[in-house]
Amino acid sequence: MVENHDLLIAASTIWVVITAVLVMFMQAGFAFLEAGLTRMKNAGHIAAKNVLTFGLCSIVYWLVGFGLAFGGGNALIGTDGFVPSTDAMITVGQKPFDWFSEIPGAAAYLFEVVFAGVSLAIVWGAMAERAKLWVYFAFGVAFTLVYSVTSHWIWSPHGWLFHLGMQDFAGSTVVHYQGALAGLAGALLLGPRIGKFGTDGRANPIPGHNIPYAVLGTLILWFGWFGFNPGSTLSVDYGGFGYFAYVALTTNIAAAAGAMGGLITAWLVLKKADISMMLNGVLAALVAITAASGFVAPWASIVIGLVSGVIAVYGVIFVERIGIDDPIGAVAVHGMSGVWGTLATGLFAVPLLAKNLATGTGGFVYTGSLHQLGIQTLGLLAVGVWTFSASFGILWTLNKLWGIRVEPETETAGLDVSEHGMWGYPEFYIPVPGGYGTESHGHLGLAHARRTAPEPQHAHGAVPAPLPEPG
Amino acid sequence: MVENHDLLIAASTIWVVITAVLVMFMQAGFAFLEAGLTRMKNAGHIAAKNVLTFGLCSIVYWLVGFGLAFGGGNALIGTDGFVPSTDAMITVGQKPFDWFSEIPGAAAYLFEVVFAGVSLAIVWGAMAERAKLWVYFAFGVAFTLVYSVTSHWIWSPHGWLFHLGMQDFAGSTVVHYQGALAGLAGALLLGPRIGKFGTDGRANPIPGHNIPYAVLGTLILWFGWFGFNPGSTLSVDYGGFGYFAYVALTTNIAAAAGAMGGLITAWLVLKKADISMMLNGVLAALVAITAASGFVAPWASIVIGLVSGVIAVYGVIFVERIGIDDPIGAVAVHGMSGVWGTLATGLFAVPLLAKNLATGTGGFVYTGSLHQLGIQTLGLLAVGVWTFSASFGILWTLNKLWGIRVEPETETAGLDVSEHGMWGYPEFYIPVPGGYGTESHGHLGLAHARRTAPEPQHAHGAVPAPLPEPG
Amino acid sequence: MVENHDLLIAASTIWVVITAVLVMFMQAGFAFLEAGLTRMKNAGHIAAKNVLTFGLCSIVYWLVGFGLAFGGGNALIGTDGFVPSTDAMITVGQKPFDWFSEIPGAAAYLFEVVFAGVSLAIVWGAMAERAKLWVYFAFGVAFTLVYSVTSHWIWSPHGWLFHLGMQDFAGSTVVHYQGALAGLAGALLLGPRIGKFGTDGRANPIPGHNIPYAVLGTLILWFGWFGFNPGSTLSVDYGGFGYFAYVALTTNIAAAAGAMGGLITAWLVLKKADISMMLNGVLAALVAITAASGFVAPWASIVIGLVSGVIAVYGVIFVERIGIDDPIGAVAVHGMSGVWGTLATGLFAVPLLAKNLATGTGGFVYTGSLHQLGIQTLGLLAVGVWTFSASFGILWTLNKLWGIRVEPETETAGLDVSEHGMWGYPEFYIPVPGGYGTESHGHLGLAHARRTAPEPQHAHGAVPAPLPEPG
Amino acid sequence: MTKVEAIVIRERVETVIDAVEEQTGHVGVTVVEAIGHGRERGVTHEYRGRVFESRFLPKAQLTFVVGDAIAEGVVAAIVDSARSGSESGDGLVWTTRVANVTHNRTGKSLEEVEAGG
Amino acid sequence: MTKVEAIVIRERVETVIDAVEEQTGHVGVTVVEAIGHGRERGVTHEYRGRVFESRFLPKAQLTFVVGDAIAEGVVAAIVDSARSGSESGDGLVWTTRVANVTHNRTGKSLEEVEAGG
Amino acid sequence: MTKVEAIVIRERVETVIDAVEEQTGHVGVTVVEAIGHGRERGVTHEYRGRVFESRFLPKAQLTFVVGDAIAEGVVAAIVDSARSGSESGDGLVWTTRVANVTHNRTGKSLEEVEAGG
Ligand SMILES: Nc1ncnc2c1ncn2[C@@H]1O[C@H](COP(=O)(O)OP(=O)(O)O)[C@@H](O)[C@H]1O
Ligand SMILES: Nc1ncnc2c1ncn2[C@@H]1O[C@H](COP(=O)(O)OP(=O)(O)O)[C@@H](O)[C@H]1O
Ligand SMILES: Nc1ncnc2c1ncn2[C@@H]1O[C@H](COP(=O)(O)OP(=O)(O)O)[C@@H](O)[C@H]1O
Repeated sequence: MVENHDLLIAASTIWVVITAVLVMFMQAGFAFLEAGLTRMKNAGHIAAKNVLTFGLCSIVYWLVGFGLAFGGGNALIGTDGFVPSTDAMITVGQKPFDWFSEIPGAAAYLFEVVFAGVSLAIVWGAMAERAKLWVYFAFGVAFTLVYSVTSHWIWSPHGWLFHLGMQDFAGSTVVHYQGALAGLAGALLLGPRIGKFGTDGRANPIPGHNIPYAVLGTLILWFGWFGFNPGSTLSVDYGGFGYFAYVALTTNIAAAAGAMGGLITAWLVLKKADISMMLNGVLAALVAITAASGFVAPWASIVIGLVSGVIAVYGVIFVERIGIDDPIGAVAVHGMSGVWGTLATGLFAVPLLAKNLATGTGGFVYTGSLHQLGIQTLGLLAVGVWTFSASFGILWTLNKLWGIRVEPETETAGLDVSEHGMWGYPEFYIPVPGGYGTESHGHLGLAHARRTAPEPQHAHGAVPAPLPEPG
Repeated sequence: MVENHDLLIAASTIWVVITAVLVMFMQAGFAFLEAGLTRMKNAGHIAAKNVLTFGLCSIVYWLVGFGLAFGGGNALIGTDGFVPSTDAMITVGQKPFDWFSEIPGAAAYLFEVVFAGVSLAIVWGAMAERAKLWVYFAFGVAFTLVYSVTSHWIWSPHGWLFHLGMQDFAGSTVVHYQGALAGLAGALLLGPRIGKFGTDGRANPIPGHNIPYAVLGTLILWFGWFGFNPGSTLSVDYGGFGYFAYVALTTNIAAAAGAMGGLITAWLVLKKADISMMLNGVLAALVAITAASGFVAPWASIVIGLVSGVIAVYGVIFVERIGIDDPIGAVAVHGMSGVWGTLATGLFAVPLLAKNLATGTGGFVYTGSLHQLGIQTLGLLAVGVWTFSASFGILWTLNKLWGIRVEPETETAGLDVSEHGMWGYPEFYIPVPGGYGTESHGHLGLAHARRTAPEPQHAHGAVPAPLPEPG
Repeated sequence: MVENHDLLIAASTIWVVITAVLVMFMQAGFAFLEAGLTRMKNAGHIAAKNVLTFGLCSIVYWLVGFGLAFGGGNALIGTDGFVPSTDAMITVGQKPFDWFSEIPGAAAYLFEVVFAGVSLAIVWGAMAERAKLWVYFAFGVAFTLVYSVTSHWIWSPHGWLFHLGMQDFAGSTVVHYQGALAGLAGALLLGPRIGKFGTDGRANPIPGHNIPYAVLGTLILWFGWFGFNPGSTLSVDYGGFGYFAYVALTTNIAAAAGAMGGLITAWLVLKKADISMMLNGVLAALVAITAASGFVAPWASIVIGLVSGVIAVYGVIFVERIGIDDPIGAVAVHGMSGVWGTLATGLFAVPLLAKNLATGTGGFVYTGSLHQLGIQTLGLLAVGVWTFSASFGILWTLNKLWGIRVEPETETAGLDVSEHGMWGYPEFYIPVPGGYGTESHGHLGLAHARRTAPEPQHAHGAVPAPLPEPG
Repeated sequence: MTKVEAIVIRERVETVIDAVEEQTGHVGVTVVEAIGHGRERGVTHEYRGRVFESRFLPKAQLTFVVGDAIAEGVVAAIVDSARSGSESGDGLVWTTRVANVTHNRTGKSLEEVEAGG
Repeated sequence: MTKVEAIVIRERVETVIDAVEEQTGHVGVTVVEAIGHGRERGVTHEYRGRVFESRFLPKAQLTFVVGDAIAEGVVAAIVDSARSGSESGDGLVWTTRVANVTHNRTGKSLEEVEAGG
Repeated sequence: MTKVEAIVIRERVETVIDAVEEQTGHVGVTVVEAIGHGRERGVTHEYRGRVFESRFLPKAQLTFVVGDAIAEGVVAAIVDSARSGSESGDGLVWTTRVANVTHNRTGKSLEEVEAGG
């Protein structure tokens, strides 16, 4: 006879595993967003590093990260649940992972590791096109640990910010702001790409090589975010049965407003409906609503999204203006907008929803009190100091010891051929047996082609001449 | 203690939210299908417009569309539930959205808005490569409202076609046929792209620039369609517990038959196994099965799919033959095949299934009665008149007032650079710092490369020469 | 009043349908992995064939495959359930598909057909860039039948290997090893691509044309594999309620270890961090963990994954060394690693988990007994003999009768233009009205562009000159 | 023989070739994609609020190897047909005497081949 | 010195360069992708039931700047090695006298450089 | 007039054009992407453990049609500005007399046009 509790576990586990899988797919989103917004000569490397870093992170998080973050412990750090056993992973609500009361440990691991992977993916956006390959390994491990500590503070029931009632539903601070802080440290230490700033210090545009890739990446991320935020209920009944659907709604309209905000701001301010800015607007909005998604009203989601779109455009320009080369705008999109989302929650949190979620209190616009806003600010400061200084310190040391930036000729030739031995689009660069440039074709000669296009009837009968193969 | 009803809500909400998310991802499918079947110089624009229009639609639908469609009201239009509150979105089965009895309002909004987004995405396919950017905003808003009214007629329990028992399980008529009607109006008003028809009136082929994109788009759409049709049960028990699995089955074999139908028809009729026609066949079949998926037997799904494949090929050629330039074949695939699917349901609906779904009656082949077919036809006529005239009227007015088509030089230069300031593939068009054409490479010189490939052993030891960087 | 059993069916059907949909999406993964690792001139064909073969397979599997595999019958073959009726598809746990006790027949069909589709997709990887189009139809049908027989042996409760307790949780043997065996037969009969081996017999590199595609394909496959393995519980309670989450965990860390194993092996052995090898490592690991995912401990998953990464690199080189041209490494990744995964299960199966799953016994490292390993080996031998000889025999006959390889000029010109009449990237090859090479641009002239980039302020005001359109 | 080289805008490649054939009967040309810089101004592009420009515009370079007798006629045909009416960018034509003009397929001199030898 | 220009099919680029080096010892060539139109017919393509064709076929244009003494030999080497046996499309070779041939790296005349000066 | 042709490394295209303009005042050039083979060695690439190499390196071919008077000056300007300091690959310059230099847009001889005629 099936118990209701078993069915509750079944439903919650379905929900958490499926949403975790959606979040895992965000790696493809970052791969294509970043590859699209960088140059052809680095396309393979940029896309592939997401496989590398997510792979690395999955192992490290299983070994220590999950324990550091959710394995019991004190207010600062988890001290149990390292290298979890089969048993700890198949049981539900058992120590040290008793915090996850309706899903097996394995589902909790899966959901949390894909979040760590997203945070790590963000880091590299700001460091794109000039970091050495081994740095992905070294800093990938280090950042996963830094991240796990912070997530313990805010998401573990033992964490000190958790106790203070910080509201970060799905991680504007934990995931996005943190990733951006590390990326900023990296961008500062690496310096700008060759040619990014002219001798006169003026910024040069280095357009990404494939806007459709960037669009695909953004839509995959939007898609994945329906796992990211709604899945953070970690069960089917947190906030009420089916409450996660509401989280999906706020997420969607915020993203929509971000697209509008980014595109219109670019149109008005830059006098051009810059596509990359619209995409950044969508992502900035998704980043901002991440903390707020469970707490705010639909109208507030729109406000949060619109403002994020504006932040994306001005933020990207500002970061460039102060001489930082952030190829895909990670600092603006994940950092500034992450801060905005965390604070916006303190402004717009609906008291009833905060109560349903048993996290913090209503926001300023409802309560007139700055209490929650203060806690949000404190959280931002604490994480800012810890993550930035830790990341900067580690990267600074690695840089001093072995240098984290590639040689100029490596950078100029491109990371694909230099670090991996082969371009991302070989046939555009080199002779490939039977490859592009060796077939019989040529793409000039338009008018003629147009003038003599024969009748379709004709066409149907026609068997096209096999292209001549001399010799 | 967990109630069974709570678990039913939990399961239904999981199902509806997940399927809604799959449908949302169809935007990426349209983006890549359309970008793949149009030209390089417009690739960024074509892909990005889906982000723009889905964003716009999400906001408008939350403001008014959802209320117009499902907010109580009369036989023609919904009159309640505009700008829905947090409360209306978190409660289950409450007015005005009491029609959704097993899921929260938020889940219902989410599922319905992604459908509106798909319908809107279809519109632009037929208008691709020549419409002004602001038209996406203006007509995007207008069409979302037109769409909401029609969906009220057919899907709201208050709608007049709903009362007549029209069978449109997931929207061959509501979503696809409607989108195609608006697209047709747009294509007529815009006129063909420069160079599409020669001075002699003959059609010239304008091949899409990236067939792999079109394949990816089609597979994403196929994937998303498993949300589109099965999700339309809007619960886990409509038609019986787990009945949605059957809907997924009919959807899959119809799509499969469409691939066969399209490819084989192209092979026989055009004497070429044209890939784009196979893809159109898949989509035409998915469009047709959309209305029928809950009502027909597996064998009928195959028939519906095969016929759709044939419709796709002849439809595309026919539309072109009468002088309409529909770059991706939206009129044939979504319009003609949408009509076919709606009628086919009237032919092949299994009485038992119609009964289980409490919608209409069995189809002609089972009952020998033309009753259901008549209702389907009536629905098609009503929607055809309303949506085409409304869309044509609105676009005609916009055109008269400000002109909806870009200038010839804008069109020739491409929408990416003209409307957005930058190409979709910048490095193929312009000098990018450190970009393509500035590295050291060249792709001629095959034979040599072949002749001197050294031994692998050799290879392993070899450190490739860093590419020379003069100066 | 809702029964708990209904809810169990609802939950199980949600789970199985969603995971089936994830597996279906793996077709897009194969399409892009394979298109990315082959040449531009074949890109459309390679991507599109997955639509073709999955479509074909879906029909054939509905007609006969599903019955052969799971329709009752004897130890060798299913003898019932061909062309299943609507009734057989909507009922739960009824003959002939009573083996699926918690989901409707339709859900079972859907889950099993996408597996058949994956196995078929694997076949073509090894045969890429030189097989005739009709071969996809002919051998597609044949292989679907061969596959169905084998899956009956191992997965049907009537099958002889099932009775022996062979452990192949999700199909390292059934799906991957089988696909590779057929692919190997094809590669042998087709012979290497023109130019693959020099006159001196040395192998030439034929790099794939698009590494980002290959990365996307790999990430889609990783994503889809969360349907492949966890979905194979075929219910929410097989192995315990929510046990499927544990299967997802082992899958993920194995894949992660495979990425590390492949990349590091390539780096050490080939002296280059070859991206394609890292991707092959991920896939090899996913292939290997497929049999083991339900049976092994997390630490064992890491071991299995790491070893798979090594197998991928050496396997690919070995296959090439013995003169077989396998463009995407299917034989190594799906064949060798499939064997490894099947054997590894016999080594590392945890007794408790084997007991929970009521399949076979604990592995050698726990029990010290070679019993399970022996059964795994027997299964591999039986399948190896049956599938290889059947596939080779069928392809050999087709080859003798009509020839399965395209003409040299067809191969040299590329399959896109020869078999389908149009290239996958037309604008790079031919004059397209308004297409690439006809606009006003040019990508040399870097320094200048850099030197004169004006002030941003400037920029904002600037309206870019519409590109001059002479005439 | 004489080699006639012409720089023309890409839109005119086919037109020029047709004009040459019609007015002089000459068939045979080799075309190369080129970019050019002259009296004409270049193009401007924008990305994320930054502007940059290129001084180059796309052109095509045509090479006709023709009999000395018709060289002048070929030049005239090109100049007329290359003129686009736009205020700049139409390019140039010039001629050079060339020797040893040999036809690869036959190994004969091109003159013989064209004389149908 | 003498400039030898050749239009050949792309498949023969390497073969021709090797032939020149073997038969005359000359090293140094510049290659440009070209498309050509001559006696040979073009290619046809189809898309969604429509056919169109291009009169052009891909070629490569080779430029060798050589000493006057070996010019004839270079021409001969090219003509032989460029012949593919197909019934059309093998292209041409011709020569022109050129002056002031200067070597950028050394600033000396190419003759001196090749003389190893 | 005189045609000055130069083979230079791609990184120097703009520099050379500027040098010519500064030192001789000449404006007007056509550029073609080329690949070259000379004294310099090519590049090596690896994929899945296999190595292969190309003898070619990317270059650009510049064509200046100039007045005979300044031809030598143009050559000198190019040679100086094309020198990159690397130990190989900087290319060549040479000149040829050309006739009938006609300006497509005006139909006049280029000399007249440049004389502002
Ligand atoms: N002196 C020259 N040498 C070589 N090419 C030239 C010269 N002058 C012009 N060109 C070519 O002709 C093209 C058109 O020249 P331009 O001066 O822009 O047009 P117009 O003379 O009609 O105003 C240039 O882009 C360049 O390719
Ligand atoms: N008179 C010419 N001037 C310039 N290029 C020519 C001329 N004749 C032929 N060519 C070049 O040679 C190529 C082959 O010429 P074609 O006549 O097709 O071959 P064949 O002479 O062997 O039949 C052409 O595509 C074109 O590029
Ligand atoms: N004799 C020649 N004829 C034509 N092009 C040449 C000749 N010699 C050199 N080149 C061109 O000049 C480029 C540089 O020549 P190379 O000999 O490599 O440089 P360097 O002479 O400075 O060592 C070559 O890649 C080729 O494009």
